[in-house]
Amino acid sequence: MMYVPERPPVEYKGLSLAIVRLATKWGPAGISLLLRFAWGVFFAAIVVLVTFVWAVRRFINPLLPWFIRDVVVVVGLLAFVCIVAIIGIWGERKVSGRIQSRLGPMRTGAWHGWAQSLADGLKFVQKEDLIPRDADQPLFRLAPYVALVPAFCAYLTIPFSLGWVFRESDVGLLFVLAMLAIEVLGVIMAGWASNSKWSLYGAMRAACQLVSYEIPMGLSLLAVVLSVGSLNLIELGRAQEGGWFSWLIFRNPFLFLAFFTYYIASLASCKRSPFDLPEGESELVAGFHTEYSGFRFVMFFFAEYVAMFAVSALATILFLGGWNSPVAGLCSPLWFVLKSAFLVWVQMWFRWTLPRIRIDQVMHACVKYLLPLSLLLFVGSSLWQLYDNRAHPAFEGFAGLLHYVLGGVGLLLLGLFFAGAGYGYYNRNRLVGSMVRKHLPGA
Amino acid sequence: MTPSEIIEVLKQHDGAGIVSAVADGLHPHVVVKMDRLPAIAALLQSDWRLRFDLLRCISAIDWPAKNSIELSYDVISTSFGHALAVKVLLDRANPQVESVSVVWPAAEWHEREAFDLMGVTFLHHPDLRRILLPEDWTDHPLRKDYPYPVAYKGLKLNP
Amino acid sequence: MKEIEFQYQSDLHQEGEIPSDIRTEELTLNMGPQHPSTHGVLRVVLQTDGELVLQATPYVGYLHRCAEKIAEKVTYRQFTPYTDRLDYLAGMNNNLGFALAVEKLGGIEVPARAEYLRVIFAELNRIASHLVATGCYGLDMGAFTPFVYCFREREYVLDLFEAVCGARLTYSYITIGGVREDLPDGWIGRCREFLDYLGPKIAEYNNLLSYNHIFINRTGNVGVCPPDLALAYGLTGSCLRGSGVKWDLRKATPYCRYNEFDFDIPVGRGEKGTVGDCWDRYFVRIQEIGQSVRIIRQALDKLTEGPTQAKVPRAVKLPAGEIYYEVENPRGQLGFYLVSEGGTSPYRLKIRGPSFCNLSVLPVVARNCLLADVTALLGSLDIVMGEVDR
Amino acid sequence: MGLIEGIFEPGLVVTSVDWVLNWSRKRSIFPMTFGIACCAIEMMAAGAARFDLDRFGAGAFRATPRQADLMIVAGTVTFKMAERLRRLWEQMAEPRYVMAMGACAISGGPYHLHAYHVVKGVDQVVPVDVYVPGCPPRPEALIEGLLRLQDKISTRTIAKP
Repeated sequence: MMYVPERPPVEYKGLSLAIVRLATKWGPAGISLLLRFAWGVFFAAIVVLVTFVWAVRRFINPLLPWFIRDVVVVVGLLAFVCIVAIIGIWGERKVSGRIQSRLGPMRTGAWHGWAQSLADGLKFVQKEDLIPRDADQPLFRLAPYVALVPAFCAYLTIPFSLGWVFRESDVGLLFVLAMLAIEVLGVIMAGWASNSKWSLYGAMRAACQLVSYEIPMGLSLLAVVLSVGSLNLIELGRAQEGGWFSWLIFRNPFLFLAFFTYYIASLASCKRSPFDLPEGESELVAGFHTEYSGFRFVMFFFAEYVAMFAVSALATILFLGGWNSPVAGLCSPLWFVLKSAFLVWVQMWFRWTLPRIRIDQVMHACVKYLLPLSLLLFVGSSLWQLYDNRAHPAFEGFAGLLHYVLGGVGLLLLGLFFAGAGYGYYNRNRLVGSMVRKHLPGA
Repeated sequence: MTPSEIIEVLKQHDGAGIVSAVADGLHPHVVVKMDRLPAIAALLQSDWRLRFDLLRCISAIDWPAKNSIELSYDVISTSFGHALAVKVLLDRANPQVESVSVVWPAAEWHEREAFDLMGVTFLHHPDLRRILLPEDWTDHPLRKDYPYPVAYKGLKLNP
Repeated sequence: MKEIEFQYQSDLHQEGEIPSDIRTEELTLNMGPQHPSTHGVLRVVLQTDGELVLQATPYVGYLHRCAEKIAEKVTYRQFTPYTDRLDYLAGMNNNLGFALAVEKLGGIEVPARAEYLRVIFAELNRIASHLVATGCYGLDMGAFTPFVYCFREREYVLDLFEAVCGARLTYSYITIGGVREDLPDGWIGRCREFLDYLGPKIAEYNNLLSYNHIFINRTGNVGVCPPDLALAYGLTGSCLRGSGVKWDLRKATPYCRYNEFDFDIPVGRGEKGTVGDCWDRYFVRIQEIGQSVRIIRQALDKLTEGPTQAKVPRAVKLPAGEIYYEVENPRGQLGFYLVSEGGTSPYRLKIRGPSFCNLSVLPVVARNCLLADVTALLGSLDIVMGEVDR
Repeated sequence: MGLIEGIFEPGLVVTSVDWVLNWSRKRSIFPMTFGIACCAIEMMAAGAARFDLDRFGAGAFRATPRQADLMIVAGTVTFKMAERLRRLWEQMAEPRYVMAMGACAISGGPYHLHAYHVVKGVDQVVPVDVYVPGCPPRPEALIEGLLRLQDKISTRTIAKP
């Protein structure tokens, strides 16, 4: 029970001693670092070599510009995904702080703690790499990658705007859904490999929840696909050109409801509150990543935020007009990012407002309500599509009218939201209480 | 009912089981014989005039001078609002008494605590283990002659 | 004892459900002592069958701080600070209970102003304690925001305490023979301002948590503790009242002039499920906050001028005798069994912690429920480990 | 950080790297959700609205020791609890810090005399970095302790000693 000194530093012997001595004697820290990560350097060299050979072969190929474009776009996407996760994690803490009449991170970085998630990430890189003795080592190491990499791959076919896409694919939607579905494999892997009962509970909850909610999620999206007639995400975005009223969510009442079923199912598939059972802190200590520390944990964290943005991006493209602005004609990737960020923000809003559902209620909500409803919406939308054409002029007129009514309802909802927010902001002294604001740390 | 009335009722039912009774003062109580305790507890709980349904506390007091351990069962009736204490005196060397957890399940934990801290053994208790102290603790600390341990598993008590 | 109808029944144990070549066994899950929803250092060992908890066995004693032994070694006045640390969310009420027990045994009369001040501070602390209970219950249910809101409101109560005694948590303000200090200038105005502020906030909690559909589904019909079971296991305070038993020591055996005040005893009515479920226990606490506000308002009106401390010698000496005295704490009845041999320190002091008895019902109620229901039940019992282990 | 510590000559590059590494460590101290007794309430209050530990980047309370950097021993450690506490500390990943919050964790506090079941100072069980006195310490004191811990972290270096 008494105090045990910390682990002694690593002893260097033989070749490694020579290398370390050489490196430190020569001074520059960089060389020493490189030598310490000799394995990494070795693999990096192989990768560079292979790429170089490939590039040279491409050089005598007329497709070189495309290759360069691919590399640039992939690097850009990676950077974008990292920024999304970093801003998402920081934003989550700021949003939670503001909802809870706190401030959130303020000190890290000069302005409103903007560098908080950078510091978190860098710290976690420095943490000890812990693998429990009884854990299934290969799976334990593999799981974070299985969770993070597919979530990133989903972005390969998500168009940010016309032409702003890595690969335009005719089955883009299916690809994104498939990639998002792989994440559950990583979660189950993590839970199983940790050899901890809490992790196992988290993994089992994740398995039954994520797999079941795939179905209403897919069905809601299929309703959209049927009404446009394409799985190509670019085509789906193109179908919504022409401003607010041509967004697919306002196309017909079934799609209007399908947006909400999709959004609820996407909350569940991202493990967001109120469906955050797999990592529910007050029940399962930290759920499936209970035994993960350091950078592996960060990867799970990253995967969550990357997936959050991905499902929101899907909702934006399929329902909310994608990169099209509410006013016709001004399409820009900025709109796309803005709308998706809004949906991510709503997810955070939910997270800090609602309690958590119980596991049986999660399944009831899916099987008893969401699944039949989305099936109904799918059938309804198909039937609507069948009659909404020139052959049925009367119905077409009715459909057009309803289309504008729905658009009006959407405008009204948005207006009410902003009105409520503005009312709350202007009366913040009265609503929160002047006693509170007087004592807040930033006041 | 006043304490004296309650004691009257008790004496009518089981006059032989009651050693002595104090009806006035701050802590009205009856001292009962050790072997009559379960019967009297059941009577207190079930008699329609008494209805002592809430067992508040079981306190064990060590009296080395009298060479006995005193158990005091404080009960109250939520229907009538009257309160009483029942006491038993146990042999200090071998304190044993019948458990009343059949009558008041609340007694289960109180009795475990008395066993843990005072070393009273309760017969026919469903689960008589130490409750507060670790399982491998050796003595009963609330006894007046408790020797303070020097260390526990390498941790010194007074460093 | 009545058999309780459980909502969840394990289907797995029925004959023929499981193919005979699959071997199943129960999973033993160790919850605590470090677990976010065990409210301190409680350890619960769960026998589980998947998500279904077959049996929950609590293990306590991780915070056994030997208060009863210490009481025999220190004087009466010296023991007052230790009572603060029993139920550390309701230090004022603990002080009050101990002071009353000593005063009753020693025959000490307390001035009228001190009595009213005691009521005011006991009720303010009840508000603070129930706010923590409410907030932490939200946390157990996975809603973080109510927790922060409740702590925000609690800070104002602590400000009021700080103004009179300088401490935020361990007050030792209510001492033997009265209270330690008189009120500072302007305190009553600040207190009234706080009461005015708190009223609308309770409605806010109700909107945010109590009447939240998810919250009701999580707590209604969960952890049902019928009145006879509650009484049998010695539940007191809001847990007993949540089971529909109208029993409050402030009404039944009034102390500190509680009989002069007009207030109601809220009881569980099974509004969102069965009488005695988690929601009832939770909502009784919310209602008690309102009742405490009522009592404090009346006490502030009745507050008379006069001394706040009876003439008690510095070394309190009690005559030989014994007393068992209980007060209504936020968590239930806190009892002190005080035996004096005529010296300056107690011969024996037995403390009845309400949480100790409230917790003992856990293995009975948490049977055949889901894993998430155990946290719901634990949160609704609102235990404080300092008092369970003493 | 056993990998790169103590092998470099001090210099401009090393101190700059030090600054970045220490900056990230001290700006993101994740405490463990581990309240033992009274002090835990003040710890919760420090995380709540008025005091808001999150301002210093230390508001993300992690329930699992694997992801936590700081164990705030908030309360009286008893003999029964001591081995659990030790195990929790062992489960934490390096670099890890321990803060003894309150008189009980520092020395047994009010329970120093007469208590037969209380560990008189948590430094008998785990190495302590920062002691925060008080019974219980105010949330401001806890924040001060956190800032002192940040100072302590910023003195670490990967250079040769």
